[in-house]
Amino acid sequence: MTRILQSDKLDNCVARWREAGLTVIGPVKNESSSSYAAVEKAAEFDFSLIMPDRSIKELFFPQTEPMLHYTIKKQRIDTSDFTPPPEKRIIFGARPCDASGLAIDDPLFGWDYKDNFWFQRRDTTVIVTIACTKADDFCMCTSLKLAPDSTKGSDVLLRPLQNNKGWQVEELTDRGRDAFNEIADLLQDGSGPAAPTAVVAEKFNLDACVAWLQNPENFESTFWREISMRCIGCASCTFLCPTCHCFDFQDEGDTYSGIRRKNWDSCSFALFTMHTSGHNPRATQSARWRQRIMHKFNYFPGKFNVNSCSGCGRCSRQCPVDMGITETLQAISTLPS
Amino acid sequence: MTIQETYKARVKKLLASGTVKMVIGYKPGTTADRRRPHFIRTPEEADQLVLDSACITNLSGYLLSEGLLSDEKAVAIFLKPDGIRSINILAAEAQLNSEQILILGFDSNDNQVTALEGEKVEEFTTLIESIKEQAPEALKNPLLEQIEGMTPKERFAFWQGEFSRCIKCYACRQACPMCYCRRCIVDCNQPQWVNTSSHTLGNFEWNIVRAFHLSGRCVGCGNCDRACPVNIPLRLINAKMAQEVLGAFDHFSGMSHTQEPVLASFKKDDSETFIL
Amino acid sequence: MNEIFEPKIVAFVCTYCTYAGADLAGTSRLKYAPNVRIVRLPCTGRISPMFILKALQKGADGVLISGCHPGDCHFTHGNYHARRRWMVFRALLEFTGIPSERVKYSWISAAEGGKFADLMNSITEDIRKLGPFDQYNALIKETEAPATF
Amino acid sequence: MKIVARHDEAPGVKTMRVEFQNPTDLELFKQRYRTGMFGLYGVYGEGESTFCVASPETRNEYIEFTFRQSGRVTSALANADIGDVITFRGPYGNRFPIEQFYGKNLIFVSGGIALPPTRSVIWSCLDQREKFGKITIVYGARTVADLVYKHELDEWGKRDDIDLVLTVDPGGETPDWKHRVGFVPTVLEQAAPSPENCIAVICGPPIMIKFTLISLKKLGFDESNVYTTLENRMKCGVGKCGRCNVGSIYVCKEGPVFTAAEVSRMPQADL
Repeated sequence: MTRILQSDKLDNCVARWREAGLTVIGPVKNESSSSYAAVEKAAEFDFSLIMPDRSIKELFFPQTEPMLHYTIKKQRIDTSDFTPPPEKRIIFGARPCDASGLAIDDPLFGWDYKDNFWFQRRDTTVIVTIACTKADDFCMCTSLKLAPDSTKGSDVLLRPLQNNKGWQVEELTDRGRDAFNEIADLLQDGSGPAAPTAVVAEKFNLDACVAWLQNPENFESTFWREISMRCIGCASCTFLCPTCHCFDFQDEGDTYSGIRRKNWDSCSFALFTMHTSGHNPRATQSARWRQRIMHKFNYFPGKFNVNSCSGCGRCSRQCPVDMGITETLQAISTLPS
Repeated sequence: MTIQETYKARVKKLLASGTVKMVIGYKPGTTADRRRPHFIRTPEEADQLVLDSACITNLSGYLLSEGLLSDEKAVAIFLKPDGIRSINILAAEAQLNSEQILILGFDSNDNQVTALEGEKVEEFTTLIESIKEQAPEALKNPLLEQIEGMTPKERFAFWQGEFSRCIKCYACRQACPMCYCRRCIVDCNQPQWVNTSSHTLGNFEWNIVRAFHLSGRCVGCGNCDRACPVNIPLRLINAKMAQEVLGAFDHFSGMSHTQEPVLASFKKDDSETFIL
Repeated sequence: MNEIFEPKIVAFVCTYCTYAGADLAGTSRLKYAPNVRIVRLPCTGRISPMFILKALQKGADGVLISGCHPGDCHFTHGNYHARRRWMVFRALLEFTGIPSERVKYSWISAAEGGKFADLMNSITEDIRKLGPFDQYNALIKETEAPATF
Repeated sequence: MKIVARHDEAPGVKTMRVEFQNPTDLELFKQRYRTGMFGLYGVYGEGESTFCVASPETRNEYIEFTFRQSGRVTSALANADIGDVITFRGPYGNRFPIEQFYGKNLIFVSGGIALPPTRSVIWSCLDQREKFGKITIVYGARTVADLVYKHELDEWGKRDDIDLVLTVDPGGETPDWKHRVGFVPTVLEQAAPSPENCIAVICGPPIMIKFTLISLKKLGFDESNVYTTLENRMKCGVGKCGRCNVGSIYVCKEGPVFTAAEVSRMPQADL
């Protein structure tokens, strides 16, 4: 039987979860920018956003994170590791594309060496996704074989009611069930009609694109230079992307003590691959853009069997020069494979 | 004929006659209000050209794309007055030869696009002089004045709040026509002056350094401000510095292609009231 | 709570004038506040604003930049260039909320040992009154803290 | 790890020998380390840099590594002295399948600062010399001064069970240079090793590898008998951070040792 969470009960839910020791996080907009942030009251949520400017990634893989602290003394060096905060969290109102982005990155952080910084956060976070009822010109989840109501990566999926006064609750995992048992008495039995999910037009034929990308002959196609000519080489697409996961280590400190940090890094920076000798395997911006597309739709699925793109469209939405995955793959769809 | 059509015809002519090897302009973007940079190399490609009030990006940074100007062939580029000023600065700082640049000037006011007379950068001097005269008024901004009215503590808190959002994607730097350094100061690590991590301290330092490097050079095109994915009001800090150099040294950036950079020149009687 | 706040002040000075002035202060047995750490550079023209930021980053409560009087520069006009740079950088720091009381500029010649000693005392006193740079220190603290999310 | 010896090889190039301070770490290293693997050497406060382990698996009581001083980390390493402590993370990556080389002739080709990875294979083989056939080493550098491991080159030159061919680029020779002058691929072709029952191990700057592969092909070598190591820029060493990617390969995980056949399947423009 379906249960309903009414909007006016949400504030009670937030309070109840907070009492239970959970940090409640959700889409929040301030004057100029939006992100997933911690809230104290339900009124702080803004569910009217298509999606927050910044992806959910930063809650699991922060832009900068201390890894270890060192102190250097005479004849000895002491180090102590940082660990992610142990607090349990609930993210209420994630978008399905953001939630799937996390699921996409799980195998990457899990293969070979299991990255505790990622998985401890994954294990202590409940993700409550709200299906999208509206989309904009940049949304492209359907082109990635996902949907505005995908359940991938979510613990609970909520479908907005047609009357806009609540959500149908669809519990998907034990973790999600536990979190909603906490507030079981605030839920109602029964099911109102759900609002229709957003219509997201299919923007390109993924299979055709992947086939083109997999053809080694196309690696040095002039297409890459043409499509990336206006790329200015910033990292806003990669940093806002819910699945881009490249990082860098930086030591900050002096010869007595300091901290080694893990920072986001981006394949679109020229220095990303630069060798000591000055040789740069990806010396041009077009080679770097090609790497990004190839990595997402050819290399990553070759290794982990899933495309490294969840179709949120942030790369195109926020690009200073209106580039992005959509445009590139649309252009590829029209090329003969 | 609309201005767009006039320019389209002119672009086709320029390319067909071989006067220029490329025209940098605008074409339609993903949504109705977006325009994309468009690199036109054949008359046919000019069909996509758009020129309207949504064309706001300053395209001059593309002139420094590696190899573009090295063959000494001419390139035409659509520029608003701020873009023309950035050409002057780039020429003054020896980053390009302004002889190679053919300017297709335009300006837009109240959704109306007007053409600007002239092709070579020198021909716009009178225009830029009139902009300079209006600058003290034009640089005014209510939020800027509000910040100036704050106590240092409040100002610090204001910028701390803004900079805490920075993700160090360097879109501001990459979008800026004036940020052409082969190796930016944040990428230099011996020593590492600025923290590359994007904690608030690192962000604070980065944004101060960038604002300083743009002092007296920024033309106020707003590329950085629009590029910022987290909407930090970068334009304010640059406008403030522009006001400062205008007031202190009567320097208005991009006046001519021979203008001395403000921080690479001096007058013996520069103000020094603050020096003990 | 009666502990007196001892500010840490970094002075970037040119070797030809201010450093010689500091030397003179020393050889003249002038006593001045021990809160100042002097970094000697060839010329004020070499003092990049980066140095000021680095000093703040490492927890300085105040910064002093000092060199030859205009016209006295060993390299003829290094200090003229520096003067412009300071003017602009000072405005920038003020606009971003780093109080100008914390970053001071001065001309001290090789003969002005007395001025050097007096200035060190007065700057130390001024910054002691201001107290530690709490806002900046909070940012520094934040970099050492574990992730909150 | 503690630095127990350091040696200047060439201008800006140093070799360090480091020993584990903790016996359990040493045991782990002995269990895991095989010739060809690399590690991340670091100095706290500066960062980490990736170099191969230049000492062979047959001498796994210590680690030797050779590097050129050029950036922040390598400068800090270069300034470290005997007795100083540096960090080591590893060993990571795959290995040279040395037991598959048993009974075969070997030719080592390397250039400049790329001798260290080859050197660890050379010593692995020399320490069990009887298991291999003829061993030829072709090594070149830009100038005589840029040759690394000069003392070992002397030693190898004196041994009669090694055929050592040294060369420097034209213009890099000194008046008393007795060996060859010319680029490595050319000298290799002159030396003309027989591809019969022979394994080639090559390492050098990308441009040298490119032309050496062409030369080896000319000499009749099969791509699957040619081994090389791809020393890409790395940060994490565990297949996450993304910068060592060449095509779908994480060089730090699936490399750095590849056969020329594997390399030829990678996107050439991204090498």
